[in-house]
Amino acid sequence: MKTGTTTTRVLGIFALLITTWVVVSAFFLTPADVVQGDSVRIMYAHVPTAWIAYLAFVTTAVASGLSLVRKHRTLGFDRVAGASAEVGVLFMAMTLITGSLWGRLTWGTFWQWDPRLTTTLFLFVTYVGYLAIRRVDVDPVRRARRSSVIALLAVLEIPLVHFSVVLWRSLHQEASVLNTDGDVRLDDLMLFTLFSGVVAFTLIFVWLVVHRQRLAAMSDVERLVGLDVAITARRAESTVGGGGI
Amino acid sequence: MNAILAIARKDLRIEWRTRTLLARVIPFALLVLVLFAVALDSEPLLLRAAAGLVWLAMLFAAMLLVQRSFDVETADHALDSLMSFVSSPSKVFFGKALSMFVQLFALAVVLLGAAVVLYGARVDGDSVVLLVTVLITATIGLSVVGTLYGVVVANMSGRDSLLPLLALPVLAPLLIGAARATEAALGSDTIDLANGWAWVALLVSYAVVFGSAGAVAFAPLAQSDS
Amino acid sequence: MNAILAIARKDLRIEWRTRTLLARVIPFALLVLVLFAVALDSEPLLLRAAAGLVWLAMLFAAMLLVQRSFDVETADHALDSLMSFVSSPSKVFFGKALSMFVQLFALAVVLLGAAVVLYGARVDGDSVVLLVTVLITATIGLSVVGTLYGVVVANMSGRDSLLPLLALPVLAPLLIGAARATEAALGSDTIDLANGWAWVALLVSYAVVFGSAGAVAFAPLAQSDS
Amino acid sequence: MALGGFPALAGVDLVVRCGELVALRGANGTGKSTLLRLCAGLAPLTRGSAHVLGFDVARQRDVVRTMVGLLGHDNGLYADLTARENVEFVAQLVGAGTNDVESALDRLGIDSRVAAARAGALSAGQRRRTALAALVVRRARLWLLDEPHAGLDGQARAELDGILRDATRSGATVVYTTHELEVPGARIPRTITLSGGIVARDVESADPS
Amino acid sequence: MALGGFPALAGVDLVVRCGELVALRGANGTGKSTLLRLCAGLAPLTRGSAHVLGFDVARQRDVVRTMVGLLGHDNGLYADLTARENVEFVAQLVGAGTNDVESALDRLGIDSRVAAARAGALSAGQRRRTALAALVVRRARLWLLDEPHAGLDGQARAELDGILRDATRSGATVVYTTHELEVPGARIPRTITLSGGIVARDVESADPS
Ligand code: HEM
Ligand SMILES: Nc1ncnc2c1ncn2[C@@H]1O[C@H](COP(=O)(O)OP(=O)(O)OP(=O)(O)O)[C@@H](O)[C@H]1O
Ligand SMILES: Nc1ncnc2c1ncn2[C@@H]1O[C@H](COP(=O)(O)OP(=O)(O)OP(=O)(O)O)[C@@H](O)[C@H]1O
Ligand SMILES: [Mg+2]
Ligand SMILES: [Mg+2]
Repeated sequence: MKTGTTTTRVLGIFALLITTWVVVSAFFLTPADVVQGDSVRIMYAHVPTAWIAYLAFVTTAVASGLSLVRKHRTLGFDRVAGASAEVGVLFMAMTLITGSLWGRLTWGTFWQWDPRLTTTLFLFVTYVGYLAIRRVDVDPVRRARRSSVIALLAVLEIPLVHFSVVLWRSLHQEASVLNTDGDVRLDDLMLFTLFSGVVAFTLIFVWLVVHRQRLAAMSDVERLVGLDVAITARRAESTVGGGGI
Repeated sequence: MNAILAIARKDLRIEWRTRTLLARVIPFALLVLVLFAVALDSEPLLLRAAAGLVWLAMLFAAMLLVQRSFDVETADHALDSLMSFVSSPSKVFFGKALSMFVQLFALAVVLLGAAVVLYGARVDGDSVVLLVTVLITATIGLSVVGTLYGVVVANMSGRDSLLPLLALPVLAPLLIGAARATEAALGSDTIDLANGWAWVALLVSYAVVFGSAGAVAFAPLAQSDS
Repeated sequence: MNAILAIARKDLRIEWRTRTLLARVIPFALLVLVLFAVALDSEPLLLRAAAGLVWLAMLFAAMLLVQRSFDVETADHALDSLMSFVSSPSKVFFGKALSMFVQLFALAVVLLGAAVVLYGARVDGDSVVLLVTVLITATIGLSVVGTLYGVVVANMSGRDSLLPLLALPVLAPLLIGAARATEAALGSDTIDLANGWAWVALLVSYAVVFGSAGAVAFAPLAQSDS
Repeated sequence: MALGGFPALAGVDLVVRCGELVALRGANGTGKSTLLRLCAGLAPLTRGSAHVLGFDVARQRDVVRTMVGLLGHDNGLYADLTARENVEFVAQLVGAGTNDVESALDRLGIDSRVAAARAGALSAGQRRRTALAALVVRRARLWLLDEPHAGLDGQARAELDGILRDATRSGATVVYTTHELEVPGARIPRTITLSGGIVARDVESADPS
Repeated sequence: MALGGFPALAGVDLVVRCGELVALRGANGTGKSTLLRLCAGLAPLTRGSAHVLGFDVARQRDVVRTMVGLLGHDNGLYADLTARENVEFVAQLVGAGTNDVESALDRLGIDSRVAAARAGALSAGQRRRTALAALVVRRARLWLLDEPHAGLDGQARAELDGILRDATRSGATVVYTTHELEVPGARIPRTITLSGGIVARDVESADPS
């Protein structure tokens, strides 16, 4: 069995092409920043991964909600939720890594205790916890229900991350230490490259989720086929008419 | 309503009989405050961080209380039957959250007192209202989130390690809000009273969101695995 | 010797199967580091306190691991039979302490790495030897004390709350020693390398004292109550 | 229905009428406990459907739950409450009175010393009796008991049989599992034997007492 | 001996000879479990003295412990290990071989599917069987079993009786408690009945098989 279809292959090729364009443009075509120099090029990876992680977590939440409501498709939606969260955690990790590398180049340290960074870390750990609870081996329906609730609560943290800077400033008298929004001034090509990056990462995200989800579906199907075999075997165990006790 | 009270009363009776809060959790929380002092090893630092550390100690202690509250239910699989006695699962949620609130509030008062003694925090007359409001709203938020995640992990093996992992990130905003508001009430120079009330508003909405989420989500969660 | 290894292997096999350390305790410990930062809310402070905070997070995480280690034994009263299989109870003690050490050491390495990234701590080439020695000795001390107190509370109800209460005060010297020695290794200006080695000597004697105490005291402690 | 990929039940076709008293038998691991938990809405259904008292177990779980009284392998007692307090707590929640509590304790032979002891400090049989007393107070419409006889002494067993019979007389349906050997004197109206996850034998006794 | 101030046993005067097979009976709460735990060195002795295989239980607890195999109301299994791994772990510690493990599993009717399942995912009877297999591997000199029949099906019960008889043949002493009714076919060499914390009856069967 394979998890690929023509559609996903086309998707994959598109993702590759656009990624190639982004890499070329990011490294060779776009100008270096006046203040930050070449390090600004990290932005083309950093910002899209953050946004795709958001997208992944929102997808997880939506799929979880559907999994709770649509009782007869619970497991299908739950698989999507799980796959999307896995990919989201991956992208969030990339955000953290690219961010701290960027920080190392611009601030001289890997990390600043700025509200956005801190809340990002919380978001990351929340979904690591979500994955941890999915790992606990229980009946799939029950797991779906439980993890759906957690996913729906966890997604509330995204606005917190996004607005943390504003929220913090309005409530907190100390100005935040460093403005992460950066003093980067984006020209048209930079903007175009940035959004190409977003498109490329979105395609990669979709591609990963589709495959991951199909893999899970296949093992579920295998389980169900196995179940039929097992049910037959189980019936054969019975000693009809004979003493079970 | 009756069921909610009966459940809360049952929890508090068990608490009273085993003295978990009094003999263990309160000393533990005080110990954590002392350990913070040991780890930081500097007095002006401590005074500056007092409010945050008090609430951090509250969070850790709350984890213990939540664990205890659900250990009692799952040790002999009582939760399964408990759910079958009430007309709506949300009653179990509110009953357990209520007893949790009572215990956590007592704990919060003690810890704040300890911060005054240990870290030299100061409470002024005019900010007492703010302080009490913060204590109540933050403790409500802590109780509902604790109860909610307590039931999430209730029937899982190794729940001791899962609970803090799941609950603490969600409680982080509460930690920040409660710490800043308490700082304001304690008369810090970095944050004033008005700002403190703004944080209280945040705490209130936090409690409302998770309170309603808990009431709704409790039923699908409270099912045992094996 | 064989029995010690068999017991340690059993514990590590259960750990591997449930991924408690990897999927739960390590993320939890990282979370604690972040929460400290949130509560303190000041970067220079954090850098100054980094070593202390790392070890404090280790202590909290160790409580979870110890609890887990004995939950496994007491869930179905396996400890009673386990004690009857070995020729001397101290073998059970060393077996469980060994598996605890392996897990805690992995955790310590991860946490120190996190401190470097998050708190901006710096590790120099020439102090690496000190750092590794501190990690090993302090982790040994933590393992033996954790195992010893783990068995003390193993058969008590509500042990979640009792373990930290009993173990943390005993671990306070370890916290101080490990924190200061780590500070020295991280190149703080308040404490130099030679001083760091003096603290290591303290850690070694701590581990030896509690190691022998554990070997002797394990037998009378590992008796169930009911 | 399947647990962890293994089919615990492989197609049980079974109708129990209201007011019936049914004994469920079968070798270890044939799925008796799983069947009971399924009917109580506690175990998930992988295939097929189950109706209890006219309600669908999978869809109307909350309704089913309130009508079913399940005594599993565990007793569901709070170790730090006394035996009496445990039963009283159930009574409060289901709206039973103090008399009911006393008569249930009495019926199960739980004397005042035992009733006043922490449930955690009781012997295995005394705990089982307390759980049964709580079940009596509960007055469920469907009683599901998983090996209720295990751990009970001869006297308590006789009492239990009386209680189950009384329950069916007052209109409740009772299904229990057991490994007890057929006792000459006792008469059980209907015995169902499970084997390999299906019903292997279903015998209706000729003279239900 | 007293538990929580209440005397669970009030003067049991009892001598069990080596190689004997003894059934301990009595109503719920008469102190059977307490007596077994006492002999295994797990319950404290308030008054009097107890000697097991010539050793003082209170003073030479460690010696006693290594010679006694106790199966209590709980099974002492690790839920996250498989049934086979549980038995293997015991075998490693007591120095038994792989053959012993296989033959013990076989004897208790634990087939390969059950042996490879997590102990936490087994049925009550399958767990009990696993615990018994571990006990067989253990080869203790004194076997103490607290209601070993509870939860076992008919076949396993018969097997258990054979195992206990074999143990006594190879020189071990076996004491077990039970609430089972006297089964016509089975012969138990000696039955001791406890009541109110003392020995009420001590019947030696005429023809020990
Ligand atoms: C570990 C360190 C970092 C983390 C965890 C991090 C995290 C994030 C996240 C989560 C976002 C998405 C924000 C949103 O749209 O809601 C973001 C956006 C962004 N980050 Fe970072 N970041 C880090 C370091 C940096 C550094 C060092 C810079 C530049 C000096 C930077 C510049 C930006 C920019 C320009 C954006 C897009 C504009 C915006 O939405 O504000 N980040 N970062
Ligand atoms: N931990 C304890 N603390 C106080 N009293 C206890 C404790 N455990 C048991 N008891 C009491 O001691 C007496 C004897 O208990 P034991 O468990 O030995 O009875 P048993 O003969 O095994 O009964 P069963 O047939 O019900 O298993 C009981 O009355 C019980 O209430
Ligand atoms: N949580 C679980 N996960 C996977 N399989 C399970 C689980 N619980 C039970 N099983 C399997 O399902 C089958 C039926 O178990 P069940 O407990 O219903 O048996 P039972 O008839 O009650 O047996 P007993 O007489 O031993 O109590 C067993 O083979 C068991 O191994
Ligand atoms: Mg069963
Ligand atoms: Mg007993």
